[in-house]
Amino acid sequence: MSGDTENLAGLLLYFLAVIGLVALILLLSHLLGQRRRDKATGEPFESGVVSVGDAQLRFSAPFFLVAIFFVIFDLEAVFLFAWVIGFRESGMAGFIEAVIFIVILLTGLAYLWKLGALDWRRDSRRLSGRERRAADLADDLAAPGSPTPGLAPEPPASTQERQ
Amino acid sequence: MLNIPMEHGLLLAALLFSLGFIGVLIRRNILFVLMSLEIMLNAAGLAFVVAAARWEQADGQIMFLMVLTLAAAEVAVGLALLVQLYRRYQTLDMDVLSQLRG
Amino acid sequence: MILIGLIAILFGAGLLCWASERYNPQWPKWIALAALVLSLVLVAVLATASADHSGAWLLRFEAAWIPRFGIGLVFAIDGLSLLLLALTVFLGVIAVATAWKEITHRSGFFYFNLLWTLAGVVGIFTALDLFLFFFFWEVMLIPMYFIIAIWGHENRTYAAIKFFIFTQVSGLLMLLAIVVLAFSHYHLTGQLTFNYFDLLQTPLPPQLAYWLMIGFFIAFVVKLPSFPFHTWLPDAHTQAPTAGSVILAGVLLKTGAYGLLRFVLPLFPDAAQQFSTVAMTLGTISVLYGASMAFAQHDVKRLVAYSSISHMGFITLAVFAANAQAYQGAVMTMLAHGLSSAALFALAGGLQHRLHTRDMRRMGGFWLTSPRLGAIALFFCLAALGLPGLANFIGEFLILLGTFRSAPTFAVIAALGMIAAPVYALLVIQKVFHGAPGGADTDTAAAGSCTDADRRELSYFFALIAVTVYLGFFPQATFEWTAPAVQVLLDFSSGGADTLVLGTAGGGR
Amino acid sequence: MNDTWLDILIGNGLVIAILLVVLLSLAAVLIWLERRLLGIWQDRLGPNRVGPLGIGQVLADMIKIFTKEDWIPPFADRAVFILAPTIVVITMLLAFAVVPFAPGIGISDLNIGLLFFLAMSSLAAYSVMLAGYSSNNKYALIGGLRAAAQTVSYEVFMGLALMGVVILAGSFNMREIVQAQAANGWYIVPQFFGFVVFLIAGIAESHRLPFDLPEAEHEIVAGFHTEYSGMKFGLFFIGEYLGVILISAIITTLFFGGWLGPWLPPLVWFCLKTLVFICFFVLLRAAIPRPRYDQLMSFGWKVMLPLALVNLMVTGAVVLVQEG
Amino acid sequence: MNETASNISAQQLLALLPIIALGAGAVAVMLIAAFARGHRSVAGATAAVLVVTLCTLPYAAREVPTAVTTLMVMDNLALFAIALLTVTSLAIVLFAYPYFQVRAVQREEFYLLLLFALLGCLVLVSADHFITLLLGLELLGVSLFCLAAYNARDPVTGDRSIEAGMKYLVLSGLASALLLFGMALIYAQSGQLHFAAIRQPDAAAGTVDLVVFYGGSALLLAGLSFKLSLVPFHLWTPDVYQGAPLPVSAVIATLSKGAIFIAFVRYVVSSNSLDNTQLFNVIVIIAALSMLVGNWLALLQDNIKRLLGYSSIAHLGYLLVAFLALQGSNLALALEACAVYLAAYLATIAAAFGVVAMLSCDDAHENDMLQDLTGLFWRRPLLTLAFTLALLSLAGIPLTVGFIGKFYLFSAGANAGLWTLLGVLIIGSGIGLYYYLRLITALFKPYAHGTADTAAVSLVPGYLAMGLLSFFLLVFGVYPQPLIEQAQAAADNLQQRPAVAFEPVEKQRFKR
Repeated sequence: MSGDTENLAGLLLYFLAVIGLVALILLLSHLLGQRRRDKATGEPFESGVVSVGDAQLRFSAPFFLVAIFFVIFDLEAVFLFAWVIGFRESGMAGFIEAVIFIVILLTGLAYLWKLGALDWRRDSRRLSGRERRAADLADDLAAPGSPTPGLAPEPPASTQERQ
Repeated sequence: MLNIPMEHGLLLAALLFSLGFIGVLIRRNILFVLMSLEIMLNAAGLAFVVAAARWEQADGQIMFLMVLTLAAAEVAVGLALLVQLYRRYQTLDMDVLSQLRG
Repeated sequence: MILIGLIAILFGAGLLCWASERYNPQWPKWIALAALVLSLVLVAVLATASADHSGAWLLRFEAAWIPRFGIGLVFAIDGLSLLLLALTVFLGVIAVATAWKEITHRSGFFYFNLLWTLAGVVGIFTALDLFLFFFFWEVMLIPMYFIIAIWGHENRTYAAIKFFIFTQVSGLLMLLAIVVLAFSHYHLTGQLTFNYFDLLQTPLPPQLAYWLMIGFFIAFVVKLPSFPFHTWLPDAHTQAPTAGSVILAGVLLKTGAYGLLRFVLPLFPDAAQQFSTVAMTLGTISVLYGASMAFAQHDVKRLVAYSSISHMGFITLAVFAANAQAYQGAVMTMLAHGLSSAALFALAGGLQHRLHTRDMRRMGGFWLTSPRLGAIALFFCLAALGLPGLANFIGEFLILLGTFRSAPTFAVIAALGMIAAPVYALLVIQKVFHGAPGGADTDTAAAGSCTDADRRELSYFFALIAVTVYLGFFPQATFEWTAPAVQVLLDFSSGGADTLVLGTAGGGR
Repeated sequence: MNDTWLDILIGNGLVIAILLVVLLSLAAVLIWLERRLLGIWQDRLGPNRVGPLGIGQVLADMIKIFTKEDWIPPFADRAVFILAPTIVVITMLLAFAVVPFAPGIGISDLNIGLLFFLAMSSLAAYSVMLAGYSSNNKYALIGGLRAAAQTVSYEVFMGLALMGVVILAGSFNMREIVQAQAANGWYIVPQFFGFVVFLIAGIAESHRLPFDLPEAEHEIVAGFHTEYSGMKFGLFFIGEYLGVILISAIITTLFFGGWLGPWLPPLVWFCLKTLVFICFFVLLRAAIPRPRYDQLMSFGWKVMLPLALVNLMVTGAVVLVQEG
Repeated sequence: MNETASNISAQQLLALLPIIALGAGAVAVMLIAAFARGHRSVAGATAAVLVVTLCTLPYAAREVPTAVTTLMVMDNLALFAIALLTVTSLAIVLFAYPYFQVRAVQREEFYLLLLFALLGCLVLVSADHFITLLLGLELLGVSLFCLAAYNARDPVTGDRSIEAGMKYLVLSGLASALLLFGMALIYAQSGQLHFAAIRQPDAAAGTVDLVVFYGGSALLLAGLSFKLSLVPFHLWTPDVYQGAPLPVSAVIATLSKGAIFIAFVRYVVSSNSLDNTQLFNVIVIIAALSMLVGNWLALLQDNIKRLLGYSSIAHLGYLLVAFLALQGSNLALALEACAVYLAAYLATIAAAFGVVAMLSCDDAHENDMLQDLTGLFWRRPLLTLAFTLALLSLAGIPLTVGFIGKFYLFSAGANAGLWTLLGVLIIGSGIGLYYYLRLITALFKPYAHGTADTAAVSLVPGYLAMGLLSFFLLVFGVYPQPLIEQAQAAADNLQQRPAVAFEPVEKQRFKR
């Protein structure tokens, strides 16, 4: 009990100290920093080119896919964490169950891999027709709305990320 | 653990749950509806953890893991649909979901 | 076994009709006719085989069907069933005859439906397991629905759906009653059964019996139909094709009357007794209401339909009068009304076929162009209004006689209906066959082109006439058939003191 | 009761103060150290003008960065813009709370220490994400997204890679893990693959070269901190170096026996081992070129993740067999 | 719990065989979808997996009843439901094949998701614990809202599909949240997650706050009612049914309803929840409302999918009649009624959706409006007959299995004395008749164009499914004894539930 409390209290104290420190650093720099107002100060930096359009880009599909994969696989990890800490208690049965669990996950990963959902760069010259279909599918899974008749045409999916 | 009475925990969970519920009902933006849903689910998870603490069992915590998983799965699919929806209608307002009626 | 054969023939022939249409559209009607004639022969065989009237039940067949609920394939017939079977099959032949030329469109499916309806009715008249009975009760609905909905007239969908819903909902009430009856029996005796013969002995609490009786009563009275539940009938009859009307009026209505006699009275004698005033009131209202509504119709078929309601009112009256004369009268009325209304509908169908209208205001003077039809119409109108010497008279007279003995007031009021009958019956003759061609509306050009009855029509009308006359002059044969059944009924009703049974052979039982 | 709280305050306060000062100084010194080491390895001098061996450069940098304009772009989301760089520093510093520097020396002895570390390091993803988002600049957004995607991808198996250690030690508690190594030997031997995966994940987590794609100058200027300047930029910088120190410390703790070692005091052993890994990180920067972004991501999902899972299964099997 | 969890015997594994087979099969199909992609191969593999699952049933049947840890129980009820759901899925796979053949969406994943949904169902029907209940529910639910949005990329039906998916997602999530919070409250009061351990609380014991406990039960009920789309929690149903692709509507109407209902039954029977009068009365009201409102709203529909959706609401209301009879001495009959009615309902509604799906195989449009059916009999007699049979079965007319189901409802209801509900049932059936007949009438109307439809693809698998279902409808309608025997076995088994080793509330301090 007291050990717990002590640990938590120490943590709390540390937390407060860290926040205070960071705040102090920011405050110091705010006080010490110079103030200037030049013609181009208020413009976004785009390598010296005059900024065009909105900065709220439509981001490319794989980012979204990664987000989903993260959510899914991180939860998988959570279950494995639970197994790992009880590893000795759960014994052989637990191990077998975990192996089944992992194998299913690996199968899922293989499925995604094969479908091209894990590929960020797609070189269509390298793909056979069948692979390309699979790749398109992966795109569909994540980035809906590619050309659909009757709807506004898509801007080409952010090319600068696929260089 | 610091001993907090279960009722307080449940009350907090109920409060969160109601907040989420109200959010689901009155929000027009689908993103916020999904977020409200998450709040509800997590409130349920909190209630489980609180209850598990009362009975000093791990069952409630296992349940919480399941709730987390569920929430993650929901949010994954929900966001996918959300993106679809946005590409189609350029808005996230609930009212675009009103083509089906009869 | 022969009963199952009867049903199987009709079901099988129905499927055959449907299947054969692909090869030749003429085949279905021949198949249907052959099947019905075969059935008629079977019924005749049945009748001769058991002509000695020994015992109430002439034939009985039992086999397990759904043992879980004690449901069996229980078929049995007594004299009452046999007569109704004969009527059914006979009118089936007539229906095929009326449809012979009228139905050209999708005839295979039509005869399929016709035969299945008849099979269902045969099932109703022979099934003595309550579940099985209900099964057939519903089975006949669907094909009848199709007959009305596909081959009917202008407003057929509405009429068909109305017919179906009325019958089905009331049927569900009956199903509920059946189930409750069976489970009450189960709780009282520990044996779960739907067998009619077992259930007869259920000692029900009076309150429960009363409610169950109501459940059965409503289902049968809707089918009959009696006053508050009658509204489907004019629509259904009017919109149905001729053969459909013939079957509806001649056979289907009788299933309601049969149900009252077979189930309501024996299963719940005391409750029925208790309920008799209400029932007889409804019957009397039906008699008068049907007659007066018939008088107000312009549509021939509607008129006949309302007259049916009136006649069926007599049957309700008779069933709850609870004495031998009334029962015998009821059976006779069932037969007679089956024949005469079938004939009248066939006539109306014939007229519509020729004139493409059923509106009496647009008819008139047909006696000139088609005297034979006129004569036939006159005959059946007279039969319907109860001319002595014809079957209807015997039936209604006995009913009034019987009713008078147990409930004079109702008898007196209902007798007024017999006075009203000539008015509407003769109105038909007058409006359609007499007067100027074209009636009140002069735009009908149909009268001139109207042809008289052809050989086909004449043959089936003569058959109907013959049977009507036979029953009118020799009712005793009928009474002898029904006597054992009537005796059974009287045994059940508490008013069994009156044991005067018209009939000799069964009387001594 | 009062006594207890006071004790805690004093006892912890001292450790906390020392730790914070050391860490921040170390981060600052690392900037100099890295440049010197890079210089040496690349056969050039590096910073050598200010003070002996150029060590004064640290101070000069600090003065410079503190006196820079504390500029917040007018088009930025102000609150988030300020918040973003603090997150990375705070989370990295907090993660040190569970590091067992030596017996009796450490902020907190949590029984979920490892999980706490993982939680803190994933929270750091918010920092780059929010920085990219709030800057309202195209480069920043792309950089932020890349950083977030990279962090979360490597996050997944970073935790999994450590689970082999947990199986062996049977605890999430860092101290217990170190003590278990005292009995069974360093886990670098049985958990070599876990170590490799964790090392790579650690580099990716802290966006160090060669995995610094989020801020790859040649493509997207400076990525998520394109619009940052002054001390807020400095915070990102500190955060990155704190990350390097943290990962090194964790590697030391989990795979190399933490404070264990003969002759020298435990704390010294710990610091030495950690320093070796810090130097290793710098060496990596000098030695390995930067991959393409898609290579980075594919590598994570297709190689590292299965490897981590297989490692886990094999570890489990071996442990089960060994223990009967 | 660890102790019991780690001791899974061979007997338990054998009992779980159907679930294991299906799970392994689903993974295999996933691999096929990845490595040997193709509509035919994936659909074929899916069908094979379903058949294999069916084949494992006899082996599992030898081991019943078996409690597999405290989480699941395999008894005859579970096996009955598994057989039912698997056969239904098989039919759906068969008629989904031509449906997707003509559509420009990726097809393979449908089968995959279907298998996962079915796996969820299988877990549900054998769930004996809140954790498995949740697991099954969510495996099912997540698959379903992916499925509902399955046509999202289809240019024709995409809008509808995505809307359906989104709505289903939100409302299913809401339902799950309610359910979970309810479970949490029950757990907070009882300390138990195992169904049989959650008996009605003893107020005298003092540890239980009854308000919280019944609040939890009510939330649980509300959540399940959402999932079963019972009035007043039905609002999502018609939209989702209409918007989802036809085979998916069929999945929602059959698999999800059936499995959740069985799970609900098991929970209620195990925990004796119906002994509580208030709860009982609330369910009575829900049942009555579902029957009336479902049927009434179905009257107004011109879209067949919506109509069937409302109809399914009404049918679930009917089912609740049998459900409410699950008390005391009526238990056996009521369970039987549940099983039989469920079987009838599943086969029937699957057949109905199947016909509409097969009508929608000529182009990407779904021919789901009433006018699309006009005069169908003269164009596609066989399909029309199957549809008519299905509609008659829905209406509960003899010669179809629907009638047997209705008869069972009457028996169970009458035996338990639920007179009011039976009255409502009759009224509801009466209203229901109207729209079924309206459909049937439309089917048989004379058709002006008089030409046969041309499906763009082979409908053979679809006809196979229709044949299978029609056979079921007709044969069990005329000779229901085999079905009844299975249902009886299912009912018997649940009554004599195997003794499960669940600990009473035990102060096992967990490791921190």
